[in-house]
Amino acid sequence: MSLESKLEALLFFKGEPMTKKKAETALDCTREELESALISLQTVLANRGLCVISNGDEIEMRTAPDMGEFIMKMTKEELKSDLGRAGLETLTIILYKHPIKRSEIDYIRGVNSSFILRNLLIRGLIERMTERDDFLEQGRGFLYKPTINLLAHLGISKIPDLPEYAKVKAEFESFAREEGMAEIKEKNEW
Amino acid sequence: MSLESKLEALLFFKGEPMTKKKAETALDCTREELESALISLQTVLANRGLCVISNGDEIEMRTAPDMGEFIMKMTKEELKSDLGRAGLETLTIILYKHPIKRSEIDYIRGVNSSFILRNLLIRGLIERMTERDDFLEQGRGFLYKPTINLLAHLGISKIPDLPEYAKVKAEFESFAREEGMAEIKEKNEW
Amino acid sequence: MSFTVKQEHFEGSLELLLDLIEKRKLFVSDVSLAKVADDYISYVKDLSEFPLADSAHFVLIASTLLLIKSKSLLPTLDLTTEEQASIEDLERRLRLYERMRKLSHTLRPLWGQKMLFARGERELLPVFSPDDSMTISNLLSAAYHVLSNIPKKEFLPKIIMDKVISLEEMIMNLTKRISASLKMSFKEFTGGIEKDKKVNIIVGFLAMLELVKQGIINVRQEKHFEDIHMETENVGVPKY
Repeated sequence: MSLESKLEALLFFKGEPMTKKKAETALDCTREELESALISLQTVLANRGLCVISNGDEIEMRTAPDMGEFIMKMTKEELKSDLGRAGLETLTIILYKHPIKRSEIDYIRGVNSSFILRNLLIRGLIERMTERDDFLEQGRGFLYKPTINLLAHLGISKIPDLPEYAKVKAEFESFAREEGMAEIKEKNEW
Repeated sequence: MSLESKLEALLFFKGEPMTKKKAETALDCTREELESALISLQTVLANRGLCVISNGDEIEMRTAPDMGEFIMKMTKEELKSDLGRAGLETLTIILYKHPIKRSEIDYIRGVNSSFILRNLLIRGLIERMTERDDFLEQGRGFLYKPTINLLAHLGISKIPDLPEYAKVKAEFESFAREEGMAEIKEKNEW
Repeated sequence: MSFTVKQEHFEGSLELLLDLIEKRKLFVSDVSLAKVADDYISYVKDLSEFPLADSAHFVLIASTLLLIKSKSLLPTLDLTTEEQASIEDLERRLRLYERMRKLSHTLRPLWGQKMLFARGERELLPVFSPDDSMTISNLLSAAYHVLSNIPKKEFLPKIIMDKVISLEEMIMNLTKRISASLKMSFKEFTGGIEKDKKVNIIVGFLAMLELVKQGIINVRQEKHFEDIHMETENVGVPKY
């Protein structure tokens, strides 16, 4: 009974996203062992009807991307979840840069995002990173990140599969650097 | 996209036993093709974490037989695990205001509650209403309420004995109403 | 040529700015920002009917556009380091927003096309298993916690208000500086295009500053009304 088979059974049985931490406990293994079992499982599942989807710290078993169309047709299930312009923009920002604070999203969009974030949270497309009170009391606000369900809607099984992911990530880093430089410059010259 | 992969996705998506007849319709194939896909799938799954069982007319995907012990152990531990603040809050909302729809709970909490509700159901703390089938047929989702066991555990013989019952209930209700309005507004604007 | 934007509702301040630039088929730069400043400001002037929470973001960007426009009209106008930084910051933000918006257009067609479906729900076999936290007093405090997290109507955070007020001061200050600079460097205008024309542009611009100032005063009055919804979570204020 290999670890990857146990992981497969675990994810199937669970039927919803599970944190890697919980998977480690259930499988009684280390993070390294889990990650390597995850890779083996993904390899085994390639070209099959199922896949493992991950948003970084959670994993879930889902139907494979190629199956989406056939299942949708079968269930005649309509994806009512229509997304507005503002909602999609906010999701895009969170997908490419997370964890992210609301103030950062406001800064990029130039508008208060509270209501959109609330709506996306309720729809289960994004989630808050922490519910730790001490964190909130420091006035640092919540951190937001994409849910597995959001990736599933896009037909993507892991964050790095997003279009131009590595490039955009690098751009954000250089943006933060430039911004930081500007701040330092300001402080020194004042 | 082989038939056996489609069958795998189908059984996973279904979650429960399904008749071969329904599988044929869904996969748009003959009985012979289905039987042969079934055999291929069972071969692929040999020594893995999942299996497909067939009792003549019905087929179902399950965890492999030798996973039973490990799954049972995990289930037991899950039932002992802490419900956390999200669990306690959701339970409170259901205690003070029920019957209640998931969408109302989501709005009051400002986050999606599907996973936490499932957990509360498995732990026998809440249940889905079955009396009012007419409501379900409107496609408006399930209604949730606390179980008798829960009330007994809390030492409460009737709901109005909850502390500050009238006040808390009224506040939940007024918010759920407001949010109903907001939902309509959003649909128009997004 | 100016573009009418009044009829459309723009949710975001950067969304409006980027639309104005794209309609003119320009790239993000100080030059293009100076060109769209008038259109943007005329939109913001009508914002007093919008909730303050939203219009504040528009007003803050308008202030930076005023600086860019002033500098483009009067290259001799000295900008402080802070003003220069706010211009650079706006350009950077706008490029980032532009990038995100384009990516969102890339993601749009993927939405719901190849959905990865979750496992179907199986029959539940409930086992009654409460945990230790389930006591009457914990439930009541959880109820209070839920109620305290429900979004409430509240005032715009003071920091944004202060920024809007300081914008008003900034406009007055800018008006003075431009007028002074106009007298001091009149020679500037004799070179190049007809000086009358350029002076007219600047006089018109000064008049516009006055109008904007009035608009800001209207916006400020809105704080007397209580209908401003904000999230109760500690509001992070973007820096400008």
